[in-house]
Amino acid sequence: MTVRLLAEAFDPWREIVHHQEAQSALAGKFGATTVFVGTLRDFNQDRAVRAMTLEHYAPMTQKHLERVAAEASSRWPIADLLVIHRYGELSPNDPIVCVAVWAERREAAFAACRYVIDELKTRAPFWKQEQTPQGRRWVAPEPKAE
Amino acid sequence: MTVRLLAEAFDPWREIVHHQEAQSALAGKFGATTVFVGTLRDFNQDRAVRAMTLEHYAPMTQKHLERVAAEASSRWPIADLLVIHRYGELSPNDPIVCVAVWAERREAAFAACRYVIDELKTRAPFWKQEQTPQGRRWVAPEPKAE
Amino acid sequence: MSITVRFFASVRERVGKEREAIDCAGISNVADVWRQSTRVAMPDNLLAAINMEYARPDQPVRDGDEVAFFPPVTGGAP
Amino acid sequence: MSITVRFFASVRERVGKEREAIDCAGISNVADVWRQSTRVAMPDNLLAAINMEYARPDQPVRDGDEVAFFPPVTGGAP
Repeated sequence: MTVRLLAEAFDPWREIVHHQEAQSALAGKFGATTVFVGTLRDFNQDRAVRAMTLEHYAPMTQKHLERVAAEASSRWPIADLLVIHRYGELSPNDPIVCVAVWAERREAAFAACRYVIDELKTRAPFWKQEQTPQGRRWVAPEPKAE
Repeated sequence: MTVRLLAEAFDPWREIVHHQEAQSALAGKFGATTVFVGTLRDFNQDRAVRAMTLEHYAPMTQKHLERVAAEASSRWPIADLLVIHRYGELSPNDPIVCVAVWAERREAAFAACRYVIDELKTRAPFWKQEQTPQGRRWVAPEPKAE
Repeated sequence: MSITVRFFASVRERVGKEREAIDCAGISNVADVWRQSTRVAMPDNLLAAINMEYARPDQPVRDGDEVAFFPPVTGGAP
Repeated sequence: MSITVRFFASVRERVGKEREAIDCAGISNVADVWRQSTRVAMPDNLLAAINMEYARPDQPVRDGDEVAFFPPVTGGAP
């Protein structure tokens, strides 16, 4: 289980390959990998987005992301979990977050991946500020119901 | 929307990167990418698995995978979809199938990805034969209920 | 005039053939094709397709059709 | 002896400060920290944490604690 916070742009697919290769005990033991990658769009709520600043409460984010990851690991039979979250200055098309789960079977992989991305959105102290042609604005949290 | 059947081993992460780069219209327009990769384990139902042969009914598999992908595209608001499925001789740790979905939001990306992998398992004419220390055996389909 | 019959996976092994052409005389549906080709009644858990579309045993078969028989499918991943 | 108070995102901008140390005299809970630091009552939709654990307004605060105030979080992805 790995949780990383990064100040610089990252390639989620390369990180997944590196992680999987480094975890040699995983080889042959997992049948399902589920990945979620969140990416900065160049629009949001009908406004163009030129850039985004992702502020966070540094050690609290790490702590709560690790807790969410640990909860997912204890609720579902999974073999490994990788969470990477950006902070700082982002440009459109930059990955914001990557959640990857390795498991024997796909039910657990999907459930754990979905759990981590949903929980981190409400519990990890990150705040987005978008730069639009009309100026800077703080992003409002999404409604609870889905 | 792309559906590919491959006789040779493939790297799902590299395929995703290539696909995403080739679809230049996607850049900045998607916020969520969900990926499922199925990989051959070195065990199944308490037996070691040395290799697997994946037989298929060639043009029927392509046709039904494309249909499942088209259904997912029409049911959920997604921007793009990539399905790659192996056939032929596989070794443990080889990717079997990869489903990647690009969408504006994660709900649609998760739902479409899950739909494609679940539907292809019951509708695409593939059959797995495992090579175990006790000989070859055809894999039985998984039970419907989950 | 004939019907192409194909067998896949464990069904192919059990029947002992992969593909054959049978005369369409006296054949009206999928179950008839199976009976003509194997000399036994069509088992319950068998899947069939006509021209690559899933088909029920009582579905009509026409001259020139490709009819395939196979066990439940097991593609995808764990 | 003091309490470290931190403000994040839009709350930081509204309050006009990022971090300060306040005297813990007369302070018993999270809402007291906010009132002491900003001179107004703590708004309803504000989140707070004591030593990086989420805390309610009536939760007790001790000397040496770090108390943070911030708006609802918006990390993750669309």
